[in-house]
Formats: sequence, structure tokens, C-alpha cells
Amino acid sequence: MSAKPKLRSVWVFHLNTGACNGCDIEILDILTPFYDAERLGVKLVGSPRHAHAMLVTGPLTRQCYHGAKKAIKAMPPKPRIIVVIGTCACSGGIFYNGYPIYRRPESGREGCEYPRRGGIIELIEDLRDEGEYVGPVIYIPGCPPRPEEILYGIAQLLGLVEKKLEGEHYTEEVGFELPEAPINERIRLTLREKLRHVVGYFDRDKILEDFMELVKKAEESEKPKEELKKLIDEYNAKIRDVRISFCMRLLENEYWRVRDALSAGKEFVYWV
Amino acid sequence: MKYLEELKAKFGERIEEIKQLAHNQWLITVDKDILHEVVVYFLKHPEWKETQLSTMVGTDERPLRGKFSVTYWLSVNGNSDDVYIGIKAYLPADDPRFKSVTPLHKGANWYEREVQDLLGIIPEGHPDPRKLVLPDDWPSCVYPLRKDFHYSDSPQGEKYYPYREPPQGTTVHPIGPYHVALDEPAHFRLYVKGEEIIDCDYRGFYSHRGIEKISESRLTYDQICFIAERICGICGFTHSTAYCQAVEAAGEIEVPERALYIRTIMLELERLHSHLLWIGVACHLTGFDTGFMHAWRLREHVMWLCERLTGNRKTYGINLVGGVRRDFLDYRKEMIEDVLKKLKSEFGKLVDDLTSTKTFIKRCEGVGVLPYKLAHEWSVDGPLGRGSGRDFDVRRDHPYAAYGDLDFKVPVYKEGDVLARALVRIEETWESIWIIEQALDQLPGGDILAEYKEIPPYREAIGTTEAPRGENVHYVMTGPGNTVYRYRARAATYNNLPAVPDMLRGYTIADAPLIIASIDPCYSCTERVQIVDIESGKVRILKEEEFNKLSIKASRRV
Amino acid sequence: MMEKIIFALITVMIIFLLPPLLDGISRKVKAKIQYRVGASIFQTYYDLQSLLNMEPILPTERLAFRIAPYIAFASALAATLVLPFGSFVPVAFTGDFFVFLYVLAMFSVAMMIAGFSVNNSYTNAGANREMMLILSIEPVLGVAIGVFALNAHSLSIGGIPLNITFTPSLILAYVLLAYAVYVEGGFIPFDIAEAETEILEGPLCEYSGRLLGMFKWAMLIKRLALLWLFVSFLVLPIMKNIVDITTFTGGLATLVAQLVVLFIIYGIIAIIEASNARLRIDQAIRQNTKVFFAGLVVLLIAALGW
Amino acid sequence: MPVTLRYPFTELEAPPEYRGLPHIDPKLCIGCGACVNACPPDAILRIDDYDRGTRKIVLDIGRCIRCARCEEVCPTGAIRLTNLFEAASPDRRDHIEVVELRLVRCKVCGNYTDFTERQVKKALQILPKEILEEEALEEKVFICRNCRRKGTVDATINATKEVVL
Amino acid sequence: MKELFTLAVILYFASMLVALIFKKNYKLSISLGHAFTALASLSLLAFTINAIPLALQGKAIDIVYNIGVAKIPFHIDGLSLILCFVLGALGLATSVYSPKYMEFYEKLGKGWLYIILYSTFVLSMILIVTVSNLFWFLFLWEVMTFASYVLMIWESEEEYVRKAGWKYFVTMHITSTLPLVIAVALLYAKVGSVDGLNFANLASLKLSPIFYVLFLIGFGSKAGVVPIHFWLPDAHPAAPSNVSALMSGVMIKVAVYGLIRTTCFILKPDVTFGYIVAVLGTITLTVGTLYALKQTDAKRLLAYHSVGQMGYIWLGVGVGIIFIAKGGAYAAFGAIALAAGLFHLVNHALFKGLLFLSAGSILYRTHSRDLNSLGGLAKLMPFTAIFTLIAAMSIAGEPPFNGFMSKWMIYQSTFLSGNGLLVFLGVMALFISAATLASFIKFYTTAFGGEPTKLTQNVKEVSSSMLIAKGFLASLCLLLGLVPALILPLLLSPGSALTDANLTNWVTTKYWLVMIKAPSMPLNAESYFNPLLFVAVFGVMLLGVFASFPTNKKLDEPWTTGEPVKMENYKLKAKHYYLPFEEYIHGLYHSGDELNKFGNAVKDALVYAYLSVAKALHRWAAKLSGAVTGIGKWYVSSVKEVYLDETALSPALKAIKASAVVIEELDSLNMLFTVALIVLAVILALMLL
Repeated sequence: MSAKPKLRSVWVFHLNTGACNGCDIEILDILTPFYDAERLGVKLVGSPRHAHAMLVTGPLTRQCYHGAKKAIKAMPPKPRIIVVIGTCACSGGIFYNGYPIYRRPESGREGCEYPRRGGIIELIEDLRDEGEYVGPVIYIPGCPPRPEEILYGIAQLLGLVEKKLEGEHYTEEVGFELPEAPINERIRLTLREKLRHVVGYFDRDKILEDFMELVKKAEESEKPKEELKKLIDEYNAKIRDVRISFCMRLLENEYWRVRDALSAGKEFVYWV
Repeated sequence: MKYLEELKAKFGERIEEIKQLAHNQWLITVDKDILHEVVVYFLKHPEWKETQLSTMVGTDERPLRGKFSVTYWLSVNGNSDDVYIGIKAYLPADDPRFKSVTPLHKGANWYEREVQDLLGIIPEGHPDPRKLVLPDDWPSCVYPLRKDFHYSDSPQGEKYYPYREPPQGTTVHPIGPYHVALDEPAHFRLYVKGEEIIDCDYRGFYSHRGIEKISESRLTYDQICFIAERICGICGFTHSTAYCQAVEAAGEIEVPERALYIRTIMLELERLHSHLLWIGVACHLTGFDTGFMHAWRLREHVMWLCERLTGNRKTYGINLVGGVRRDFLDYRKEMIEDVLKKLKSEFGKLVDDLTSTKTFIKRCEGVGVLPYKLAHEWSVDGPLGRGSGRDFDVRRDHPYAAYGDLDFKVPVYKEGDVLARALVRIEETWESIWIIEQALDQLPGGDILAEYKEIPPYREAIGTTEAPRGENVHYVMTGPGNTVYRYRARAATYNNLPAVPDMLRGYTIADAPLIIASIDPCYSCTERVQIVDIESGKVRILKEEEFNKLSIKASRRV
Repeated sequence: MMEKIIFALITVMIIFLLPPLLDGISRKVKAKIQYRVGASIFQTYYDLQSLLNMEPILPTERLAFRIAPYIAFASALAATLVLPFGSFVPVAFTGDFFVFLYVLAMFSVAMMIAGFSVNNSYTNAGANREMMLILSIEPVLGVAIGVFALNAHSLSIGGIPLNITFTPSLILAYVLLAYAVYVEGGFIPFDIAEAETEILEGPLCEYSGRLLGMFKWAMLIKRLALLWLFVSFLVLPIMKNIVDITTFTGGLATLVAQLVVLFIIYGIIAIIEASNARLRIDQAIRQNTKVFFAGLVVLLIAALGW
Repeated sequence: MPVTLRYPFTELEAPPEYRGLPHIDPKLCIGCGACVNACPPDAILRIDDYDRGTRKIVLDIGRCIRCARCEEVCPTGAIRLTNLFEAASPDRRDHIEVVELRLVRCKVCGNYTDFTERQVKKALQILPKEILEEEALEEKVFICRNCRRKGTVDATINATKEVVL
Repeated sequence: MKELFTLAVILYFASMLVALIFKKNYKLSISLGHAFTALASLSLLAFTINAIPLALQGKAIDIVYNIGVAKIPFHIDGLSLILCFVLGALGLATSVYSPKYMEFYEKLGKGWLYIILYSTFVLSMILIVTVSNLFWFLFLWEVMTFASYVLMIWESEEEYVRKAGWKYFVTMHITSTLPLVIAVALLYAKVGSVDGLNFANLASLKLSPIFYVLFLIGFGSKAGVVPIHFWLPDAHPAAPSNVSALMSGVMIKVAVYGLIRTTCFILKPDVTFGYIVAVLGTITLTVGTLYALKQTDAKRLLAYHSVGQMGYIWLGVGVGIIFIAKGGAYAAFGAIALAAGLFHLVNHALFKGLLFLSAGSILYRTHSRDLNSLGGLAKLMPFTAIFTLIAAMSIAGEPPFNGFMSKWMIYQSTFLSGNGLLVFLGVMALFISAATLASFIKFYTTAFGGEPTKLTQNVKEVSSSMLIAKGFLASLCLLLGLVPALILPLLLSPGSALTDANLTNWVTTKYWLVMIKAPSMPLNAESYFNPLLFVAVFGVMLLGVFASFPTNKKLDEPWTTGEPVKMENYKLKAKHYYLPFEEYIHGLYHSGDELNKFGNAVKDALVYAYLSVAKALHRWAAKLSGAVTGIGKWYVSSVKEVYLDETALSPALKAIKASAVVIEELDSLNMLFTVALIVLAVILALMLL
């Protein structure tokens, strides 16, 4: 953090190659008071001639390709840094193989290669083939990346921070664990799916966990149904959130319903 | 619909079919020779003052019926009736032509060029039949939205430039695609005399990413929500909402009320940050960076709020067909209230600052005037239309989500200049805050995501929302096997952009960025994309002749 | 002699190194107004250093385009050299106001010729605007000089401030001069020629690397020259009553006073810049003309001897 | 009164609700490929190598649009969107996360099947014990599709497949 | 010394002779003719340089030519020498330049006639500025007008040239010759003899103020002072460029000479008159230059600038007259102001001549003077570009060129005058200086900047003789700017002749320094400028930065924001330069146009009247020549084509007759010609009476 920056002044030109605007707005956002990229010496300039670096967004549509090429060629011969912002520019994003997206013939349009191809790298490789110098490239994925993430990328470029991510390759050696839930896995999955419709995928796991905790406690007692009801009342009184209380009640009903159905031996299959 | 009777009386048998698609959507099938007459009949109907050409959809229905079809969708605004009318005509597969509406109504210009580009349906008598959507190096006679075109093919053609010769004695002043005042690529070719703009040519669709095709082939219903959101990075949520509404209408899915309210709140939050963004950008373009910084500083609070509510600052990703993916727990509601409180006090200050900066007002006043008549002819939308005296708002005229239960004003100004548009946006910001407060108070309980079994194939519907820039219209024709048969997204800017040359004419190149920005353009919205299906895995690049042959053969087969 | 050398050294420092610092301070002030931390006050040095190390890319073979930055730089420097730093004038090839103005104008001439010698409607528009701005501000400047000349019976930069008598018209002439200096300096709302969001920094649009660095530096020096002129006019008449300017310490004190006033004025300018939008060229011309006509009234007052 | 955040000169954590970088927990992943099917931008790949008998689930953060559909459909909660966001890197390979799992070798023909050992384990966990005895299942589960088609069609195994996929 | 002057005169006559001898060969006649005129100019220059020391001592050279019927007296003092210098320098440059340039007009033929007219034109001007008898002055004045008229309509098959010719000729006769004739007639009535019209004699008379008015109108209209400037922008561009250079460079200066000569030396300097001259000058410079701002025709632009720059000269002269007339402490200041005006006169001759020659070079190579369609010539004609740039910077008044020095002196003389009105005039001059800069940046960059256009892509640099001529003028521009002291003493001499003040206290003209003091100026507050030191400092810094920051030459096409634009369409058109500013002051242009319309109506009426008179005279002449009709007819039938210019050189009667015969074809031109002859005859008659 205290490292002396390699570059103290980075003038950037913003090159949108068909992005949805999200990344572009975030680029503007890093200039605003909360992020203030000017601290790092970043300045958004109006002409590629002034730029040290090109901030590229977008999946590189064919219509943009020619202009983007011109823009990079219009930069001073060095350093020509390319800052690739957003998933689209990194790899084509969700649009990666639509018909208007530019891909080098050798990149193909579909396939299982990884890292996934697409985005601005296609243009950079074309330029390098033509003998144009293109400087270092830094990728900042995200859809869109948070302003902090862009700042982080730029700080990395300036040598202020180190990169944190490493490619990972896990094999079976890491071991496998099949988490054991306190309740029957099938019931859990059913409840989980039900919760998705009530509070959504994000909050469901936490609520379900709490619920299972209570169920586990309740199952240990003699009258699980009454016990569970009591526990849930206590829990709701503590958490004081209308929605979570609602879910708990719902889960309680569902739990008993599914469990009864299961134990009655009825065919019960859930699907994702 | 009493007007249908009138219509029947007028055109008689040539009206082939009238059916109701959803509670407010009617589809009228007519003979292709009277298509333009019927469209203009509605557009110029004296009792429907603000009737608007909402969208136009061309569909390759050859696998179904052996025909192409075009449908003009009109929205009837400013009237107590909440009606959308689709006027459809089938065109023969071997000779898909129809009479162009553009000579009678300018607003149809782009729609017709688009179907010509993407489907090879030719609008006869179109005044400007240049290529609109496809890349300049796209081969002719290859129509990507036809069903025999594979979505990931990308045939190479010869690069050419479609620009008009500049008028005698003028200089070309190109703005874009890479101009600092444009966040997105778009090419305004201004023909100038010194500083004064004489004429303007526009080449957009740099951000054409083929979303519609991708959606029709690679993606499933739920996945399309996410690509619809990425139509635009600012108003993406209105797009995904409009898409979901279209599918929900087509599939007759009942959306839980709580989901509707959550959508409403998010839509208004989006409007808040979008309008604050616009105010900032307008300041930035006139060199008033302090205004830019303060507007965006306020906006940042909304962005943070959205991040905490949905998990992302702008691509909220919480819409699914049938509802939303995240709930508003109580602490989230409190966060919204806090942010609103902050906004209310600081936004007032910001507006005061802006209006007391004389140089800024001077730059906005009397610039880029779009008179009411032109606004109507171009069918412009949203704050642009309201700044020119058009009194409409999808939220009020065709209530969706929870807007029917909420109370709000629709600001309208008659001046039609940049300042009027700014004032409309400022007032809308206040209204949005008010709407969110109401919605929070009334937030009902229950589920947030509907459960549905299957969406029946080949049903049509449209979904509309009022984006910060105007009306978004998404048309969906459902298809078999969890995919969409035809998806058509129309963003507000699609209607607004063609009017820009009229607004630019006579002003100076110093005003140009501001005028262009004053419609709050969103090129990526306008230019969408089309995609959807994964596995084939092999690279297919065909020579042009080969491809042309192929498509000809294919059309013969169908 | 020693004193001269000391002054010369200080002067060289001021001319070369102060302008970027002033710009840095101005940026800092603006950042504070915008609730930002802002760049370090040395940021402009970093910018210039990195630009000057960069190889440029040229859009045209025109020699005029290539040497314009050098001419601009040399003229901005040359103009600065005739200003009084304390009592020290670095190279007194002239003491005259008009020579100063015309030498400074060579900066703009270089910029305009460069802007016009590329086929690019952005640089052309920028050069065009620059010229129109000069056209509209020149009469205002002329009136200000006229009042000073009427008052002090001199056109010498050193002579005017030492020989003026304070009259109402003179105060108004200061206002006119301040306005003219502000406009010529190209500060917002008069940065019309280098408007970034409209015409991509106008004449500088096609410059890159080293050449751009030269131009930016030259522009900052030009601003310093203009402001220093104004500051001298402001400070010298006051200081001459307090200290004996011709002595070493007196000169030094005056120089310090000049610097202090310069910093204050730069700060004020930063605040004005931060709270204004850019004008359109026609609005600027209109406004400058209004000021000119007001100036004529001042001239009339001065001619009547008030 | 600048409001500027100290970042990047300090650490900063995104809010817990943030949908940040996706991460596959290699201990939990069973290689079922539900996420692969759900992923709109095809950021997650399933690459089966029948020669070496491995299945690679490849996650490319540089292609991910952070929609969290994978998290929503993952049956084991292995893939999750963390609230980390600092993914910038000069090398695209840093954005790749690969989980390489063993495929089941068919007990009949000896070829590799198109499901992983972990998938089988998970299936066995879900399947109600009442329905089939474990031993019988174990025998039949480790058989590839071809061989199975040749042999008697076992309804329960079909059910297994359905459950897993 | 006198011999040198005589030699020059003889050489001019010799050139006519040579041209006549080699009449058949266009090229040869022109080359030889110009060789002689070049020699003549050289000898004139030599004479000037030799005569300067004398003039500085306040002495004059008196020469008398006895041509039989009359004696023509010449009196050459400092004022005359200034003009002689200009004539010598510019004459030399055009003589070197023309042989090549006139190839452009080869298809028109008649090289010999051109040489004769050229020599007549230049010689008449030399004699005008040296002759010391008002009668001969007037006679030569008419000869000059006539010669310049015929040269001007050299391309008379062009409609616009003929129109401009008319306008010029009629205007000159009515507004310039007529007042002068009246003035001379009045004076003649007073003195009673041709010899009595000698300047020295006239100066001793006490004359009424009416003469100020007559001379002001007479010389003002020739000098193109507003409001009688309208002929000038039409006339100068119509002529071949070398002639334009002479017309703009010298001919209109001769009018200034006439003004100073008559109103300061014959009449007494007068304060009110000075104010009138200064205000007229300011109006002229404002109107002329602001109109020039709008022009896109290269030569028309230059012609409008001639109007504008004449305003500067008049402003300087006017201020000079005011203060010389005031006398006392201000007398010396007045002399400086007069010198400033005269300095600008010299400078304007040099750079405007150079500019016209450059415009001629462009025309010669591209056959176009439309700035809208030119471009990129700097690459193709590098030397022309550099010389044009020097001239443009000179006229725009950028240091260290000569234009700056004279403008600077004019500013000094206005701003330091302590007079509110004059300061205001100075402010206007300063403003217009910026407008001049604007205009010449446009001139230079549209023609030379940018990339070559369709029109210019195959252009080559002009031949070396043309370049030498331009280089000569360019180096003079630079030299006089760097070392103004070379000429300043001479420029100050008319002023010191008019005043008794000792100028050494007020102006220092060392080689390296010009320092000016004004009355009531405090100590140590003098205005001074040291051009050499400036150039040294500037040059050192320029080379310094150039050496410390060298650049490579990596090329790219201009940045078009991504989409290609044809280079031709990507450049501001000349007509769109400064459009918002022009729109802002369109009120001026508009009222100017209205006035112009009104003026045109008046002019048309005058022309009509003039032509009616001319026709009548013409008929009268035709009757008179009835006796020689036969000869005329024979002449016409034996010579296939009869042109006006050919007839011009036949004996008068024959010419009248011949024109009578071809009246159907060349109606108006011949009438004008007749009038010219008749005016001359009237002048002669008046004198002889």
C-alpha cells in the first residue's frame, strides 16, 4: 500500500466497443467524489492522442471494431496500456457469440477453450499481427465491476497493490464432504425450493439453517410439534423481522406437511 | 373498444381478425395492403391525441404458417382507455413486402428499416432505405433474424460506409463513435458551417449485440431476464421488468403482489439514479464539473442502496419470470428510508445550486428545441416528449407493477428545450421519491416468486414500462421447449434518437453534445442484441455467395 | 551582482516550476469544492513529466504543426521575461505593454496555426474559437491599457504601476484588466477554445506525448505571465509606498508580496472556475462586447480626468 | 470535507449482500453441471475427458456476469457468489477456477461414464432409503448409459438420473 | 547621383523600346523589358540609398528636365525618397517576378504592350513622387490612373474584370481627378502660370481651407479611404498579381504622399484636419479589415486589407498632423507619429507586395484563388509558404517583423497622446490588429495548411525567379523589423522638416533599440523595444526547447473520432472561419451592404451621366476626326483585330477614329478611353490657357 507508484499520471481514453453502458457509467463514477480516481493521477481525456491508457468496455461488436482499431492506432506509440473493464470486454460476456460480435477466425465462435475467448483481446491480437505495438493489458472483470474494483485494477497497474486472485485448479485431492443436514435431505431440498419463492435464493439458506437448528432442538424433545412452535415464537420475538417470522411459520407448516407425506410413503420427488 | 366498430365499418372485410391478447392488448390482423392505412388511422385518430407508435415487430413465422408477419403496436395514451393495439399483417414468404408507413408517420422510419435489415421484409416506398442495424461489413441478403440463420454465424461482407455526401460547402464534424461526450459509441455526422449545424446524419447500432437472436436461440425464459437487463446498464431493470411482464402476460402467470411492489420500488430507485446521472452529465458537458460531482455524489447513495438491496449496483438481477429473486427484509426497508431522507434534503440543495448558476442555465435555455408537432411526428417518448408538451406516462396511462395503487404527478413542460427536459427530470425525481415512500408504506406480504408449470407456446404479448428515458416495449412470442420464439425489445431511445437531427439543426457544435445528451440517449438499449443456444461447438464461417445461396434455398424450402 | 544572480535564480524557478504547482493548487481547490480529496498538488508535474517522456504521434507532416509547441513555449517564456519580479526584470528586451501582449499573442498564433494546419474539424473549431475569443477580448484589453496610459502617461510595464495616481477610472481599469486577463487565460467559463467535452480540447486534440506536454506547460506559463502582469500592477503601486523597491530587500519583499497575491488570485480563480459552466462562443463574444462598451465609458471618465 | 473513500489505500469489504466473485467450493461440488445449464453467458463449462476419466467444471470469472443463477440452482451449495470483488489481473488465467472430478468407470464395459463419483454419492444421499436397498443400487449405479440401455432398464436408476440432473 | 535617377528614367523608356522591338516574341519582349525595368529599379534604389544622407541633413535634390515644350522640375527630399525606396524595392521584386508569372497570360498575347504599360505605370509613379510642380503632378497622376486601368483590365474578356475596370475608372475620375483638377484650376487661377504651380511657390501663398477638402477627397479616394474605398477591393484583384502588388503596394501610397505633400508642405498642418485624417483612418482600418475578415477570395481578401492597412497609415499621419500642428512640446511627438505612419507605408508596400506575389504564385500554379478549395500547399510549395507566412505575420503585426514595429509606433503615438479620443482610436487599431491576424491566419492556413485537396494535389513549387523576388521582399520585411533603425531616420526626416524640434531627445533609433518618449512621461517609463535582443532570446529558447525535447516523425491520419471522413470534408472551409463573430457584427456588414446598395445606385447614376458625357464627347471627337476617317477605315480593314490598347498607342486622332469605327464592339471601353484622353487634353488646355 505504501509502495511507490510506477506511474504517477495515467491519462485514459474511454473506448466503448458496444457495452451496455453499465461499465461506462462506472468509469465515470470513479471520477466522482467517493472514489476520485484523480488521486491516482487518472484523468479522462477526450482524444486517444493524449492517452496513456485505453479503458475498454464492451464485447467488441463488428461495427465498433474498425473505429476501435483506429482509436488504438491513434494513441502515442507507447505506452498504449489497455485496461479491459467489464466481463464483456474481458471475454465477450453474455453476448460472446452473437452474430454481430467480432471474433478472429482462429478464435472460433463456440467451443470449450478456457480462459474463454472474446472481447477486446481479439482486436489486440489483430493489431499485434499487424505489427502495431500494444502495451500491457489488465483485465478487470465484473458486470459491471464496482468502482472500487476498477480503482483496484488501476492501482494494480500503478504498482500500488498486488493482485489477489490466482487461477485455481482443484482435483479430487481436496477431498469431498457431503454435508449432513439435521433433517432429511429430501425435506431440506423441498423446503429450500419453497423458500426460494418466498424470500428468494439469497436469504433462504440463512433462514433455513436457523430453522433446522430449531427443528433439531425440537426433534430432541418429546412433543416436537409444540416444541417447534414454541421455539419459533421465541426466535421470532428475538429477530423482530416480519418477513423472517413469516418464513419461519411457513417453514413450520411445510416441514410437518412434507415429513408426514414422506413418512406416509407417498412418492415425493422434487425437482430443481 | 368502441373504436373497433368504427374500424370495422371503415375497412370492412379486409380486417381479418380481432382478438384480445391480454386485458389491455388487442391484436387486429389486417390485409397487408391496408396495413399502413389502419396504422395511420389510429395514429391520427382525433380522439386519441397522444397515440404513439410503440413498437413494430417483424416475425419469421415460416416454420409456423409459411409466412412472415409484421405487427405495429400502438399505445393509446392520454386517454382514459388503457389500450395497446397491435396491427398485424401476414406477408407471403417468397415476396415479403408491405407498404411503408414512414411517408405518413416519420416515427416508423427506424422500425421499417430494422425489419428490412434483420428479416429481409421490405417496406415499399420507404424514403431512406439504408442499412440501419447490421454492421457495415455485413453481407447483403443475409437476414439474421430469420429462423434459418444460426445465431452464432457471422458472415463477412464488404466494408462500406453508408453516409450521404455532405451538403455543398459544409464541413463534416463527426461526433463519435469515440467522443468524450458520448459514453457509448454512436456516430453523429454533423454537417457544419463553422460552428453551425446544417444537417446531421446518424449511424448508430454500434452496440448492436444481437440480443434478440441470442434470446430466441441460446437462452431460456429465465436466462433472458439477465440478458434483457444487460440491454442497458442504466435502465436495465425496466427492460427485464418489461420482458417479464410480456412473458407473464403471454403465459398468464399471476405475479405475487409483493413482487410487484418490489419491482416498483426498484424501478423508481433506478429512475432516481438515472435522473441524477443525467443531471450530472449535463453539467459535465457544459464544463460545470462541480454540478457533475455533486449530482453523482448523491447518486452514489442510491447506488449503494441498490447494491445492498439486490446485490449489484445496477444490474440488479432480481427479476425472474413470475416475480423477483430477493425479498425486502425489514432492515432493507429501513435503509431505503434513510437514503430517501438524505436525498430529499440534498437534492433540493443541488437543484438550487444548478438553477443559481447562470452560466449553466444560459447553456440550456432555448437550446435544442423540439416543438410539440415534431415531437408527435417522431413519436418521441419520456421526458423528451413531456418536455415538449406531450402529456403521457406509461405508469399513469397503462399502470403496470404496482403503479395503479400509487399516486403521483406527471410533469409536463411546453418549451421543448434542454432546460424543459432538465426540469421534467428534476420534478420526476421528486415524484420518484414520493412513489417509493408510498410503496414502502403499502408493501404487502406473501410470496415473491410465482410458481408456474409451463408457458404455452406461440402466444404473443407485450410488456411495457416507463423507463427513465421513456416507454420500453418488449414483445414476446412464446415458443416450444422453454425458449422464446420471437423476442423484440424496444427502448425509449429508439423512438427518441431519430428526432435528434431535427433538434440539432441550426444550433452549434458547442450545443451538440448537450442536445444529444438531453434526450438521455442510451444507445445500447436502442441497439440491443439477439442470442440463445450453446452446444453446437463448431465454427461456421461461410462465404457470402454460399450463404446467400443457403438462405435462398432455405426460404424456398420453408 | 550577487543580488542579481539570486533574483535570476528565483525568477527562473518561478517561471518554470511555479505554473504547474499553481495548477496543482487550483485542482486541489476545485476538488475540495467538489467534496473530493483530489490529486496531489504536484500532480501537474507528474503529468508533464510523463507527457514529456512520451514519443508523440503526428497527424500531419506540416512543419508548422510540429514546431508550434516550441514556438508557443518560447513565446510564453519570452513574455514572462519582461515582467518585473520585485524590481528585477530578467531580460529587458522591452518594457512595453504592447510588446508583451504581442509576444504573448504568438502563443495563440502558434496554437491557431497548428490547429488549422491539420485536417480535423475539432482542432479547426478550437483554433477558430481561440481567434474569436481574442478578437472579442482585445478591445477590452486595449481600453484597460488606454486608461492606464492616460493615467500614468506611460506604456511601460514597470513604469505604469510606479506612476499611477488612484482615480475612480483607474479602479475600473483594474477591473477591466482583471476581466481581460481572466478571459485570455482561458479559465472556465472562457475555456471555450480548449473545451474538452465539446471539441476534445480543440487545437490540442491532435497533439500527443512530448508536443502536448510542451503545449500544456506553455499554456500554464502563459497563464502565469498574464496573472503576474496583473499581480504586478496590483502589488507594485502599494509596495512602492512601503519599501524601496530598488533595494535588494525591498525587491525581495515585493517579490514575496507578488507571490502571495498570485496564490490568492489563483485560489479565487479556482473557485470561480468551479462554480461556472462553460459559455458558448457567441455568448462569450456578446459578454465581452458588453464589457467593452462599459470600458468605453471608463475611458470617457478617464479622458475627463477622473 | 472530502467524502472520498480511502480505498485502494485501505482494505475495503463489499456489503454482505453483494454478488461478487463466484467461487466453487471444491469440497462440495459434485460436478452435476446444473450451474452449467443455468449460466446465461456460458461462463461455466463442463469438460468431460473420457480418456483420463475426469470431468472438469471450469469457472471463468472473466466471463461471469454475476447473476447468481448458479448459486440458485446448485443442489449442494458448492458454488456461491462471495462478496469479494478484487479480480483485476493482467493475466486472464488468474480468472479461471477448475474443479477436476473423477468420472465413474463403468463396471461392465470399463469405459468412463458421463457422471462423477460424487454425483452418485449425492444421489444416494437423496434417494429415500426405503425405496431401494443400498447394495443393489451400488451395483447398478456404476454402469454407463450404453451398457445400461443394453441391460434391463432400471426405473430407479432413471429416477436417480432425474434427481441429479 | 542625379545621373542615377536619370538613368532609371531612361531605363524605363528603354524597356518600352526593347519591348516594341521584340514585339513578335511574347516571352522575349517581356523578359527583356523586365530586365530593363529591373535595372531601372536597381538604379533607383542606388539613387535612393545615395541620397539618404543628404535628406537626413535636410537637403533636397533638385533636377530639371527640359523636354522642349516645357521644363519639368523635380525636388527630391526625404518624403520623396521614402516613396522612391518603396518603388525601387517593389519595382525590383515585380520585375524579377513578372517574366515567369506573365507566362500565365501568354494566351492573351501582346507582351510588348504590357511592358510599355508597366513601365509607364511605374515611371509615372516615380515621377509623381519626385516632381515639384502641381501641374505635372496632375498630368502624371492621370497617366498613372490610365496606365493602371489598362493593366488592370488585362484579362478583359472576364466579365468581372471589365466591371471592376469601369468602377475603377469612373470613380477615379469623379472622386480623384475631378477634385484635383478643380484644386489645380483654382490655384492656377491664383498664380497664373504653370511655373507658378511649383510647390515652393505655392507654399508661400496663403490658401483657403477649401483646398484641404479638395485634396482630402482627391487623395483619399485614390488611397481607398472609407467611404470611397468601394472600388479598391474590386480593382486590385482584377489585375494580374504583379500589377496588384504594385497597385496595392505603391499606387495607393502615392496618394498618401500626395496628401502629405499638399496638406503639410504646401498648406500648413492643421489640427482639425489632422483629427479628420486620423478618424477617417480609424474608420477605414476598421471597416476595411472587418470586411476583409469575411473574404474567401485570396486577392480580394488582400485588397480589403489594403484598405484596412491604409487606415493605419492614415491614422499615423493624422496623429502626426495633429501634433505637428499643435507644435510646442508635442511637435516632436507629432513627427514620431508621422514617421510611424510612413513606416507603416513602407512596410505595407513590402508585405502587401509580397502577399500579392504569393497569391499570384498560388494562382499561377493552381489556377484558383478561392481559399475554400485550396489546401496543403505548405507541403508542395514550401518556400512560398514560408515567405507567405513571413508576410502574413508582418501584416498581422507579430514581432519581430516590420509590421509590428510600425504598428507599435502607431500605438505609442496614440496611447501616449494623453487624449481620450486618440486613445480610443488606438484601441480600435489594436482590436483591428487582432482582426488582421485572424484574417491572415485564415489566409495562410486555408491555402497552405492541412492536406492537399483535389485541386492542389499535383502542384509544384514556382520557379526560382519568382521565389527570389519573394525572398527579397521577405528578407526586407524581416530586416526592417529587426533593425528598424536602418530606415527610421529617413522616416523621421519629413517630420523634422516640418517641425523645429530636436528629435534626438524624444526618440532613440540605435540599431538595436527603438525608444520613444512622450510629453509628460515620467522618468524611466519610456517605451522601448529591442528587436534584436528579443530575437536572440526567443531564438535561444526555441532552439533550447527544440534540442531538449526532440520528436520523432511517426505519422497517423487525423483522429476522426472513429469513423472515416474524407480529408477534404474534414477541414473548416475558409468561408466558415470566424462565423459566429461575423454573425455577431453582422449589423456592420448589413449596414455596409445597405450603404453599398445606395452607393451603387449613386455610382450607376454617375456612370450613366459620365457615359452620356463620354458619348457626346466621343461623337464630337468622331466628327472632328471625320477628315481622317478614310485612314481609320483603312487601318481597321488592314489590321485584323483592333484592340483598345493597340489604338491607345496610335496617334491620338487615329485612336479616336479607330475607336469610332469599332464602337459597336467595344462601346464602353472606348468611350472611357476617349474620356481619359479628353481629360488629359482638358488639363493641358487649362494649363496652357
